[in-house]
Order: sequence, then C-alpha cells, then structure tokens
Amino acid sequence: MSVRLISALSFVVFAPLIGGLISGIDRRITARMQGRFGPPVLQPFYDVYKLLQKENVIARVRQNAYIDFYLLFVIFSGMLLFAGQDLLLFIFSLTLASVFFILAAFKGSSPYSLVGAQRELLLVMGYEPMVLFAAVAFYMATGSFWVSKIIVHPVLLIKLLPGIFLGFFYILTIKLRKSPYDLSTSHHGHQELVKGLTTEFAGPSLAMIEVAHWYETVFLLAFVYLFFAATPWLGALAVVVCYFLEILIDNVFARAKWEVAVKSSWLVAAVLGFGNVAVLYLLKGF
Amino acid sequence: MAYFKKSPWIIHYDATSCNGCDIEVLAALTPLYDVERFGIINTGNPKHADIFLVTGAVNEQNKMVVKNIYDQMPEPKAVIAVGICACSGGIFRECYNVLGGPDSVIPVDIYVPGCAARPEAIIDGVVQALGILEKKHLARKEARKQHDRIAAN
Amino acid sequence: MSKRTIIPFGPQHPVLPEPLHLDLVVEDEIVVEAVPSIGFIHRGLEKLVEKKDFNEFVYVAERICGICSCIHGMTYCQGVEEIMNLQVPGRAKYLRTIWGEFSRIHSHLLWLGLAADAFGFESLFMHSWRIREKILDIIEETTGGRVIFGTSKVGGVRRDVTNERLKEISVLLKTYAGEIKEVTDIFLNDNSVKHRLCGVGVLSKDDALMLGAVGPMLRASGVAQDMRKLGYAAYNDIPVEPIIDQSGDCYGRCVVRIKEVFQAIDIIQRAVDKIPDGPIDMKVTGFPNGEFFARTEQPRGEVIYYIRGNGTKHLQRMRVRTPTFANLPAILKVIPGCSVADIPILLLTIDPCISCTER
Amino acid sequence: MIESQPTEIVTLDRLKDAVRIKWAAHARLVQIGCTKTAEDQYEINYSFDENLKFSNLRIVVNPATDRVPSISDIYWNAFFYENEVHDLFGITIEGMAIDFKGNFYRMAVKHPFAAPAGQKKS
Repeated sequence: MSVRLISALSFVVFAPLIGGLISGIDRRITARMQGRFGPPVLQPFYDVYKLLQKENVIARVRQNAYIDFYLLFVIFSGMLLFAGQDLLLFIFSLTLASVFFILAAFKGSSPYSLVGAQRELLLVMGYEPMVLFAAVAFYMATGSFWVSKIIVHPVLLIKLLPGIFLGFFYILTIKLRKSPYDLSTSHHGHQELVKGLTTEFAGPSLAMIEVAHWYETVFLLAFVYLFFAATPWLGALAVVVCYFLEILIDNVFARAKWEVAVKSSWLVAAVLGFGNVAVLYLLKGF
Repeated sequence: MAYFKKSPWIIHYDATSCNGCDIEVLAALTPLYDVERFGIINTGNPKHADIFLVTGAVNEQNKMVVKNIYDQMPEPKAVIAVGICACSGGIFRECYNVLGGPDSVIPVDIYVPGCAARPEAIIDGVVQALGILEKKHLARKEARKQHDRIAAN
Repeated sequence: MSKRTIIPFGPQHPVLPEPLHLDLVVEDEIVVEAVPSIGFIHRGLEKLVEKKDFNEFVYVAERICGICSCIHGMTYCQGVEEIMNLQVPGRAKYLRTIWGEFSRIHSHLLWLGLAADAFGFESLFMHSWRIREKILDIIEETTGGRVIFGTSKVGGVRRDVTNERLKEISVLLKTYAGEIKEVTDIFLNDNSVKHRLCGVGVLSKDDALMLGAVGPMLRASGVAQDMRKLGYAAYNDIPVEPIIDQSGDCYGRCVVRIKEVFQAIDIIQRAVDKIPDGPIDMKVTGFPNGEFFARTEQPRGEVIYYIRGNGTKHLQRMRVRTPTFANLPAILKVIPGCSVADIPILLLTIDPCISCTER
Repeated sequence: MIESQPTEIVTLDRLKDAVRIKWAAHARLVQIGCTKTAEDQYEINYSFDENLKFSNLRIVVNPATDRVPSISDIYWNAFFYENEVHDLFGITIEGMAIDFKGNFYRMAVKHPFAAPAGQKKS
C-alpha cells in the first residue's frame, strides 16, 4: 500500500519535471529537424514560470475554475495509474479531465475557442474507442484491470497486443497534440484557430494548462511502458522510440482536417483494436 | 529574476506597413536568425503575448485594432515599433490617411529604425524590450506590495 | 453545432501576417458566406504624387509593397519612360529583368513557406525560408537591400553588377535550384499536403477570366496569360512561355508557382548570358506629359500603373491596381462551401498582399 | 512603345452596352480607375484585356449631377473597383453587387481625391 502511495506521490512531484524536460528536448529536436538551433532545454520551465508571474486576464468569471479542475483530474488520473489502480477508473478520470478542459474552452467568449472546443470534442470521440479497446485487451491478456497486476504480468504484453499497441500509438498523436492532429490547439501559433482551446487563457491559467500537458505526457508514456512491462529496459527503449517517432511525425505531416482525424482513428480502433481483441478472444477462448 | 528575459512571447501586427518589415519579423523566426534560441515565440494571440511588435503607421481604420490588441495583452507588456513608418510615419507621413506612428494610440517602449528594419535590428529591439519587461514587472510587484500594506493598515 | 456562428478572420491573425478581415458565417465548420472588409492598410499614397516629384516618387512606388518592391518600382519607371519616350539602355533593361526574376523567386519561396504554415506543416515553412535567405543574400549583395531593393530609377537602374559576378551568381543558382527542388518535391508529392490542396477552391477557366483573376491564379485555371509576353524590359529577347495548369484548385496554383521558380532561374541564367555592356542609366530631362497604363507581371500577377502627367514635375494622377485587388473577388466567390480549415490556405493561394491592395 | 492602348470615349447611357460587348468578347476586366481632370470633371477608365490586347472605355462625369450605373451585374468583380471609386472620389454609383456604402476604406478625410489639388492633409 505504502509503495503505491509513494509511487503516486512521486508522480505528482516528479512528473512535471520530467514532462517539462521532455517538452524541452522535444522543442530542441524539432528545431534541429527544421534546420534551426532551437531553444534551451529548460525553456518550457522558463515559459511556465514567466506565465505564472503574468496578469491573469479573464474573459468569463468561471473559466479558470474549470482549468483548476482540469489540472486536478489530470493529476488524479496519473496518480491512479501510478498507484496501480483500476485501468478503467484511470480512463474515466482522464475523460473527465478532458471534459473540464472542453467546458473551460466553451466558457471562453472567443469564437476560436468555441470552434477549438468543438474540434476537441470530436477528437475525444475519435480516440476514446481505442482507449477502451486497450483497457479491454489488457484485461483479456492479463485477467485483470488493475495496473498493479498488469505490470507484474510475466508475459511481454506487446506479443499479445501488437494491434492495440499500434492503435494506441496512433491516438497518442492526438493526445500529445502533434501535427497532423493538432486541430484543436497547437504548440505552434500559426493555426487557423489561433490557439484554439487555449485562446482565452492567459498567464497563470495558461501555465496550468501547460503543466497539465506535462503530466499527461508522462502518464501517456507510462501507458506505453505497460506494453513492455515484463522487460523494463525494452519498455524504456520503447518509450524513447515512441516519443521520437511522435516528434518525427509532427514534422513530416501537414495538419489534417477533423473528418480525417475522427474517421481514421475509428478505423484504427476498428481494425487494429477490435481485430486484436478478437484474435485474443479466439486464442484464449473465453 | 522573473524569467521575462528568458521567455518573451511576441505578437505581431501589421498596421500600415508595406510588408517589408512584416516579412523581416517572420524571417527572424526562420532558420538563419532563429529567435527561438532566445525563447522568443510568435504566439499570434494577444492574451499569450508579452511583447507587441507593430510595423507601420496607424491609420483611421486600424487604430482601434492596435488599441484592442494592446488592451488584451496581460501585464506586464512592452510595445516595439518596428520600421521607420512605425517610428514616425516614414515615407508615408504626408498621406492623408496616416495618423502617425503607433505611439499616437498606445505607449511605445522601443523604436526600431530601418526601411525595412533588418532582422538583426528587430532581434536587438526585442532584447532591449526584455529589460523593460523586467522593470515593469518589478514595478508592478512593488505597487502590489504597497497596496497590500495600505490595505493592511 | 448547426447554428450559424460568425468567425472573425483577421485583421490580426497568425496565419496571415497581413490585416485582411473576413467575417466567416459558419455552419458546422462549413463557410456559408464570407464578408470582406478591407482598408486596414489604406494610406492614400496615390495622393502623394501631388507632393513628391515624379523622380522622387520611385521611392514611394518601391514601398507600395515590401515583397514585390522591385517590380513595383520598375513598372512605375516604365510607365514614366513610356510617356517621356525614353530609350532605356539595354544593360539597365537586363538588370531590371534579372532583379525582377530574383524578386519572383524570393516571393514564391516566401509564399511556399507561408502556404506550408497555413496547412500546418511547420518544418516545410522553415526549410522554404531557409533557402529563401540564400536568394536574399544574392539580392542584398547586388542591390544593397534585403526586401526593398532601391535600384529603380526613371531612365535606368541605380547600380551595376559586374559581368564576372553575374556569371558566378548564375552558377550559384544552379546549385540552389537543386535545393529548391528538394523542398518543392514535398509540396508536389506528399500525400498529407495533397490532401489539403487537391480539389480545394476550384476556380473554372471561365470564372477565373470573367472574375478578373490574374497571375498564377488565372494560369492555374488554364488561361495562358502572362504580361511578360508583352515584351517589356528584356523579355523581348528572352521569350517567356506562360506556365499553366488545368486543375484550377489550390494544388494547381502551387504547381504553377513552383514551376515559375525554376522558370525564373532559367530566365536569369539566359539573361546573364546575353546581357550587353554599356551604361546603366540615362539623363532624364523634361517632365512627363501624357498618360499610359504600364503593365507588368509581378510574382502575384499583373500589376497595372496608370500614370498621367501634365507637363509639370508633379504627376496629375497615379493609380495602381495590384494583383491581389484583382484576385480578391475571385477568391470570395470560391470560399462559400469550404470548411474553416481551408480558409487560410485558400486565402493564401492568391498570395495576398494587402498593403499593395489598399495602398 | 510597349503596347498600343486605344481609348474609346463613351457616354454614360452607352456605357453598359459597351461593357456588354466586351463581356461577349470574353475580355477580362483589368481595372476601373478614376482621374480628376478639372473641378467638376472626372474621367473614369474601364480597362479591358483581350488576349493581351489592352483597351479602354472612358466616361467623363460630373459627380454633382451624374450617377454612374454599376457594371457589377455584368462583371461581378467590378463592385470592388466601384466601391473604391465611390469612396475616394465621391462619385455616386448605382446598383453595385455589394455596396459598402462608403465604408470600403474608412478614412480620416472623406473623398480625399475629390479635394482640390495641392490641398494638404489637416
């Protein structure tokens, strides 16, 4: 019990540090891919620290409360995952977090943030089936929804769940807000929706969104690790490779439209996700 | 140290410039000049920005736009007038629809001369604005402290 | 989501560095109507002819637009020279051609970058602009300016470039052509780019013509019109075949511009081979009296200068009709029915230059 | 001479017919521009291009008395130029496809080009 608690608490403390560092390395590598030198690796921390000092301009009274809840639930989801709790609970909590984020954006009065929120809803709709398939498949492979059980499962899960892994990798692009699926908001300012979801947030609340994103990055990568939990070094390697591929994908694709994002992620969920579950079903013979 | 020096985010608005300076502002983002080295990002969103780059003079129709963008930016903020048109009206000073530089509408902190202003000059202007940001931040902090003190008494 | 909302697009918008304002009436992310409002850059510089004499006005003409500055200045000068019946030296004509084509290359590369940015391909934007800087280096070296060349003057050009240096530049361009090809191949062949460009904003041949579209916009719809065929500057000696595309969509406009980059490189190389020796300017005496519509082909299309002199040092009237002004109605006709995500790239395919448009 | 530029002077009531002939010949409307030649005399040039052959239609109007018919029912894009002519010169143009009602450009001076030549900006 205490091990779990320590693990969850250390997630709360260290995840933003790791997430921020990952984001900094990401920006540096991205810059190198674009023929630039790039910012210092610690740049994301400077940004967030600066944002915290800025004035908090508010368009509507309650919008920032939603952001507080968004950050809270993102942290809570991560704690659930790191505490080895139920995978389903983690997914629901994460969805709730996105709902709060979308509500916050809907609260903003700018049309950009409204359209951004609508697109985010569609994206959530797009990736959610795949996430659920992933949870089901983990259950079928290991016989438990509990992360603590999954992580000690002796079999290398990637062998059983290659389709699920690929499908999850596909929606990871959406979750990490990488091109081609950075529809609702993007790291780079040059987008038709300006900053989409985050258009209406300034200063400290923007910093909170950024920090929430760091937390998300860390537990999404932890989720990737779950597939390789039986061989830790392979897991670590997979996390690094996955993230590098995401950066690469970010740099070699144009931004897609939401129709493509939703359709393709459903197709991926149906073919890879459902296909993998079906094969497991036949193998295990439930 | 409030890290304003490390992470200035800019927003750029083309008042009535001829595009020469705008293109140079954009060129400063690209590989040869790469201002992201200094943490400078072109946000495009006034609510995220610290530094407002105005190119060109102000005219009847866009003076409200310039003012709106300025008002939407959260404190502390700095304004840089890029190019000779933004400093004084430049070659277009005598045109009937030119009201003068953006300083006729909003307070301008730094003037970057040139027609068109070179990317090096623009970067230098931004770097100078950083000191002003830091100063404004400290002044704000001081004012808040004083306010609290008065409130406490 | 099906209720109509209005999305303001501009005047301050990160995708468009320039202030064009569109109110997009949107239904389910599909644009039903686009209402433009312009005038954010209107300075009224046409009226400046009353205050600056016709020689001074070249400086203003060059600053109508910072991207196509060179050709603006050149067109103005050609108009005045035509009225005053000046025979500009051959070398000046050739230098104008060379610089004009350089400005076409830099403008098209700039456009390619901005277009890539509009469809969210950031690294392509960066690489287009990286190569553009190399072209700018040549421009800066030969003219002294990066964006505003300041080489035009009535009766010739202000600067000369040695023949040896021109030869070297011609060789240099050959190596740059390879680099440009690397980047433009991505525009032409990448699937995710095609997905954003093909079939978006189709303008039929008839529509393009009758809506007054010009330049790459018109040529991408299959109309072979290029003002360089008129044979101004050195284009009499260096014939230019208009580049056309039949598709009429954003992809077509992209193809036309990319091909024009290579065409421009070719023109420069031919001009360098043929350039005559001799003076680069001539003495201008007297004042213009008469009128002329000077037309040239800018990177963005046909630009037209109406110049009317009344025998004094101040012109009576100078009017500029820039390519973007002519292209805007056509793009407004195309917008309804597109999705919001297509708007930036649609607007960018006319290569908008608002400061030209509103003067 | 780069190209010849014939100009045909038409009367106000014949303008639309002349433009229709151009339309039928598939000419492209290049521009509409106005010039003030005397205190109550304004020239409006309608320039067309037929396969690189340039030609002009010119009308001479007095803004105080004349109302110019819009040609935007023939050439839709003409409304852009006509709004501009209206805003800069104060010439009344009737029946534009989209009428900005004087808000095409918002200017510090109303109808700046109609002001007597040489007058400085206030």
